[in-house]
Amino acid sequence: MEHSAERVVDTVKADRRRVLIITALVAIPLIAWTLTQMSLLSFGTQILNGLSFGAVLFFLASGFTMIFGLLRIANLAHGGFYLMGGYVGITTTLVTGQFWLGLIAGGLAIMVLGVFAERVLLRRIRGLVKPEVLLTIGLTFVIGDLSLAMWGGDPRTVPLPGYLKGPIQIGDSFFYPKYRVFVLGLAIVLAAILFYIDRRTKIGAIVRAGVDDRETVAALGININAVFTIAFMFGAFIAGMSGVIGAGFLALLPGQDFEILLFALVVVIIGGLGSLEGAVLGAAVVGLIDSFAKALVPELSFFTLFAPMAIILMIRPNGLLGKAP
Amino acid sequence: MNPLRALSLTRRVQLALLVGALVAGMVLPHVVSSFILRLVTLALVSALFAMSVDLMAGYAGLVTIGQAGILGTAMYGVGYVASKTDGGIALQITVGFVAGMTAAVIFGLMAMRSSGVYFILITIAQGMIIWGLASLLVNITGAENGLPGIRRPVNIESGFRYYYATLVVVLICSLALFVVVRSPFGHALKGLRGSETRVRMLGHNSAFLKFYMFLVSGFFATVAGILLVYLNEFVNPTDVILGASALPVLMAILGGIGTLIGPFIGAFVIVFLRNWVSLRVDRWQTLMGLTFILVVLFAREGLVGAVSAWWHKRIDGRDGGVSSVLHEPEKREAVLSESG
Amino acid sequence: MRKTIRKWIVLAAVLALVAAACGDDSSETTATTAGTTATTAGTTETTAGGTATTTGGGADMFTELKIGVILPLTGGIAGPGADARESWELYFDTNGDGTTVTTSNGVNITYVMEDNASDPAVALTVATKLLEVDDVDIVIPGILASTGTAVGDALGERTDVLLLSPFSCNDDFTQRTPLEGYARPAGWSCSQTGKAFAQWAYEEQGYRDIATACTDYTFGYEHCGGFADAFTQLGGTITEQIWHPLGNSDFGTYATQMNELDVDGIVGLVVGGSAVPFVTAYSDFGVKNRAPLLAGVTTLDQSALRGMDKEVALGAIGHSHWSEGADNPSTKQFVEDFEAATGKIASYYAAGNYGAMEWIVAAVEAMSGPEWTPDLMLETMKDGLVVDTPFGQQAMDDEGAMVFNVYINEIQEREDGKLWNVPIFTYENVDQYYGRDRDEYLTQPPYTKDFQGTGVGG
Amino acid sequence: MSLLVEEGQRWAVIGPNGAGKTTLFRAISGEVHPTEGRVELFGDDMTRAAPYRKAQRGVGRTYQVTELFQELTVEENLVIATQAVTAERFCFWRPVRMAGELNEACTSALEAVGLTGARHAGVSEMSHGQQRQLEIAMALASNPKLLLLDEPAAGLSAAERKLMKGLINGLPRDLSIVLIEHDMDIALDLVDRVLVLDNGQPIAEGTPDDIRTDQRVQDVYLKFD
Repeated sequence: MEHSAERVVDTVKADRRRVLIITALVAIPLIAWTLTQMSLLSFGTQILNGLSFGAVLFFLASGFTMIFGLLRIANLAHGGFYLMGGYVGITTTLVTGQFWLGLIAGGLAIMVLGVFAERVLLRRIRGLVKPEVLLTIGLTFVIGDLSLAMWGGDPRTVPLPGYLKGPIQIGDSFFYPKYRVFVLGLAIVLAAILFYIDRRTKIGAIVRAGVDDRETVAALGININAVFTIAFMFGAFIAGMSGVIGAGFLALLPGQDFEILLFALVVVIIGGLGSLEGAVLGAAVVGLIDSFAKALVPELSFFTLFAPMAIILMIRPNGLLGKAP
Repeated sequence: MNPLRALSLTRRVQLALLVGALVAGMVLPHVVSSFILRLVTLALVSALFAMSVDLMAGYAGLVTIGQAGILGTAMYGVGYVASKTDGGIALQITVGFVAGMTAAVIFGLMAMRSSGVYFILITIAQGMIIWGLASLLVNITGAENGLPGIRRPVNIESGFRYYYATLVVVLICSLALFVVVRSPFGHALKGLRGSETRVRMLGHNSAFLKFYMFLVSGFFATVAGILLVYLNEFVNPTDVILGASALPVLMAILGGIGTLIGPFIGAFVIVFLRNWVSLRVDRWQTLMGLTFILVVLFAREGLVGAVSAWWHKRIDGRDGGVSSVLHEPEKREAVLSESG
Repeated sequence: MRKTIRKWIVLAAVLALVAAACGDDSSETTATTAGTTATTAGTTETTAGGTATTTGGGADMFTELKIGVILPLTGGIAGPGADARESWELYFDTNGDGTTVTTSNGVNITYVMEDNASDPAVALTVATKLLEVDDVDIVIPGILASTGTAVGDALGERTDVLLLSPFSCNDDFTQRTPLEGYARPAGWSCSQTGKAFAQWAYEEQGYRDIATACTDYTFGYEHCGGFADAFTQLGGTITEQIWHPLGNSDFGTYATQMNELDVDGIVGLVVGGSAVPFVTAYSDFGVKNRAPLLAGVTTLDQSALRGMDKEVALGAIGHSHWSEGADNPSTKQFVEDFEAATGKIASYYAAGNYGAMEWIVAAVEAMSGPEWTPDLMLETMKDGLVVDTPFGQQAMDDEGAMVFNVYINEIQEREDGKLWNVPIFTYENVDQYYGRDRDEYLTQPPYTKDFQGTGVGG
Repeated sequence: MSLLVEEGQRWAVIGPNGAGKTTLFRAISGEVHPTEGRVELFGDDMTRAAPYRKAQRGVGRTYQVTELFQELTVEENLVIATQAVTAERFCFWRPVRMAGELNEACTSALEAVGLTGARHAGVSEMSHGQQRQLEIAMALASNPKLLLLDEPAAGLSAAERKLMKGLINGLPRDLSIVLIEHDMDIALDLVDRVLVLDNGQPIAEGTPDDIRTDQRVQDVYLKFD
């Protein structure tokens, strides 16, 4: 009974934080705008830039946060998943000429890899955080090195279909890359699907219950191991797919696995680990901060990702939407 | 502990191993090439660095992936004086030391309220901020070009002498760490690993304890930084990237986290994989990754844990409590408490 | 114990020196012995380093030379590293038996190649290995400026080793604070090509207002600085300088900023993995429709073009001392050979290593004498040697920097559909002070973010 | 509700499950901060003080569910508890074995609960009963003025319960004790005063004899048992 009272307090606090973040989402661009004499057009373009970069980050972070939330595994191989998924996608697209096939193939390949990693490797050390760290980093090394052996070290991009290439032109002077708009749209679709699964389906309910209290779910007679595997599969699928999507505007190259992992970490920290809406908000906030900071204080761009993360963690040691330990 | 127990078979073997290692360390420069000697020197420095990380990650259960920030700041302190001013060795070391400890203080203040996975994340951010500063402050750090012109003190200039200097410093520091983990403070750290709430309920100010931990651990990281910068005679932002902070953690886990000998062994394995095996094997990264995976699967408590388990099972079943001379008794892997 | 060993070594060295001195005025047979002994003396002098010099069979020419090559075969710039590796293999396969190349005057050149994982600290360890274990005479210190600086600094006091770097282009290595025993055969100075490019932009294109968008580190400062300084000296204006961080991969923000500029062209420089997203953003954000991209060396290099979308890159203008489409016999030959061996069009990284090796061989063939020394080799290289490299004909100035052709390239589609750089204009014999008086030039500070030439800014 | 514990007094707080006994303890020891009301300790208002401050002022506490450092030894557990309230906790320059004061404190705490022989045993290898004893030793190790015991006999066998009862009875008389106990027989034998809670509200307070005969208490207990 007292337990549920604490929960109510938690929910109220979480709501307050949500309001705060949304305020921040609006405030960052507005402050940026008033600070500079940015034209309305370029202001709008920078918002689009921030959001479309955020869309890629959301793809990355949603898989990561799902795996963390349910399995409590900080899957440090996520960057490796991204990298290899991207490479598989590129090759598939080159061979078949179909971007969509590449997208799916990248996701499927990593899904298979993910099932292997979860069932064969990670299951043996469930709950042991330090072995998990060593194992997932080891996996990243192997994935990264094999990718280098197979695809070489040159930066690679995914060949886009004609309708996603080049800019959209509005009027005489406004250009915006079609692909960025497409990625933004795709992220919205993915978010909608994830929210639907999470809020409206039985599996979503099980997953949510599992995030809160694994023992209870197991006690209800649900095969929690199967749920874990499915969640890991799904997370890995999104990670692989995000590699293909990311390859469309960031280019894939060796060493990017760890860079990408950092991005995923920053987003989930700002949003709170294990929370879907956290991933949405975190991705948008990070994307916008990145975009405007580069424009306003370019020399500080080394800090624009990590300084906010450090400050947030200093003030709120459990992340913005995170619950107390 | 009674003297009889100290003379047990396990103890005697441990003592023999320790003496053997010391003798090997003393005669090594006379038998191996100067290249191998450099690698051993690097491994010794890495071992000290990994032990400083293990004090947090292994003993206190607070995994830091930003310790290269402290190490690197000390390196830059030395490098700045050596490269940009005409300060002598004494001034270089002093500035390096003060710089490293300042970083430790700031890191401590930032992270002392965090725990579990959030502790990992804030330390990552700290390391990356130091990396950002190293890349940004061109006039102080030389950014990508780094700081050239750092030279070892004249009397320990050769690789041969520098090895002995490193050996002595690392031995003294290991001894100091041996005391630290047995001290009341060391016990408090172990308490933190068990349950931070419980430690608080017993009357420890856990935030301050963590801050204090950063100072003690940062001290050893700073010493390692000063040793490293004179070994390489160079410092550049790559010394403070995420990978540089992750390596000591991997070394500790690989060797056996929560022990002092573990990071030592892990450091040697990883340094030789990265610098020696890589000369022979093109796909050395795959090999390193596989090593990590196999160790996790077949020696969950690291190499030291596996050897010690085997020893207790086969040779010395009765003498269960004691593991290694430089090794704390507990054998169970602590499960990091996290929050969701 | 160690002290005793040392004593013996010193004693042996003294004896050897005496023997060598005695041998000078003896008959030919004695001279051979003396030569051998002298070599031993040399070895003892530098116990750690050693020397390649061995006189075999009594000839008056050294016979062995060993090169240590440090390359980023793993890590962030493994792509260029692979090209570089393949060009070494190509050289030794084409001109030798795969491991040894014998020069026309009978010197056997071998090489040892090691991976530095794109990390200066590893490069330093590897350099120790090359010097101590392999006993190399020449070190090629990797591709990144940071590894070059680290290894260069470590070798600074070694008089028995030559440091040759086709890639570390920091101006001051051959200008204000030159490195001892260092040269950059088939290399360049970071600000060198931009000076000729500025002339082309001003004189041939009639551009007057230019903006720059270079990477925010030394290479970017010097590269853009070379252009900006020369362009403003000619009378042009640098209206805006955008600096983007090293390793940046989302160029949306910068493209949006570039879109607001009213200029004749934008000089852009990015390295490594940033090239593809930079050029893509330049095109996709429509910046291309307002001002042409005037790119530097690494931005439109093959290593980046291979991963780039055709429409994005076609028509972009680059400038470099390397042009895979140049109409030189030596360039054509190299590009053909490299493609036959690897299936790839040669990049600047491939050409640089191959060219460095051609320089070494040319220098050795021009050398004589019983002993190889770094100084002798450097002097030979600087002494009017002209070498046919994949870059075309090159010479070295007194400071160890290169004099070469600068090509203004356009990205075109080859018959087989691959993109490549084709020269549309050539400046010949461009030296590192191009168009400037050396002494006057050196009174300027090196290019930094704050100093981009006297005519830029305030 | 108010609870005034005088120096050296022994209290029992009893009541059915969910009556709020443990919450009361949590408020006293500082794990939760009450939304209203005050916690005054040793003459000072410490309502919102952090738990470690209260512990340093002299509040010792045991838990309903054993909370020990399972992977450490008995001695290590005690050292962590003992040093917490001394300056020793910042000492990193000498091993515990050389810190005499700390050693003695551990020894006397072990003696007080009768665990001297198990000093170097690993906690996880000890029986449940021994672990409960160790908990009390840990609470005693920091030399508290007020000891909060949350169901010290929970999960013990009848014989062990008797032992525990004796142990608590033998604690120094100047130590104030508040005890939560489900088992009325144990609770009422040990204490001077009793507080009965139900549903977060006090329903009775008095000497053990008063409580034994109190009808409301009987009702409450009958309702649940």
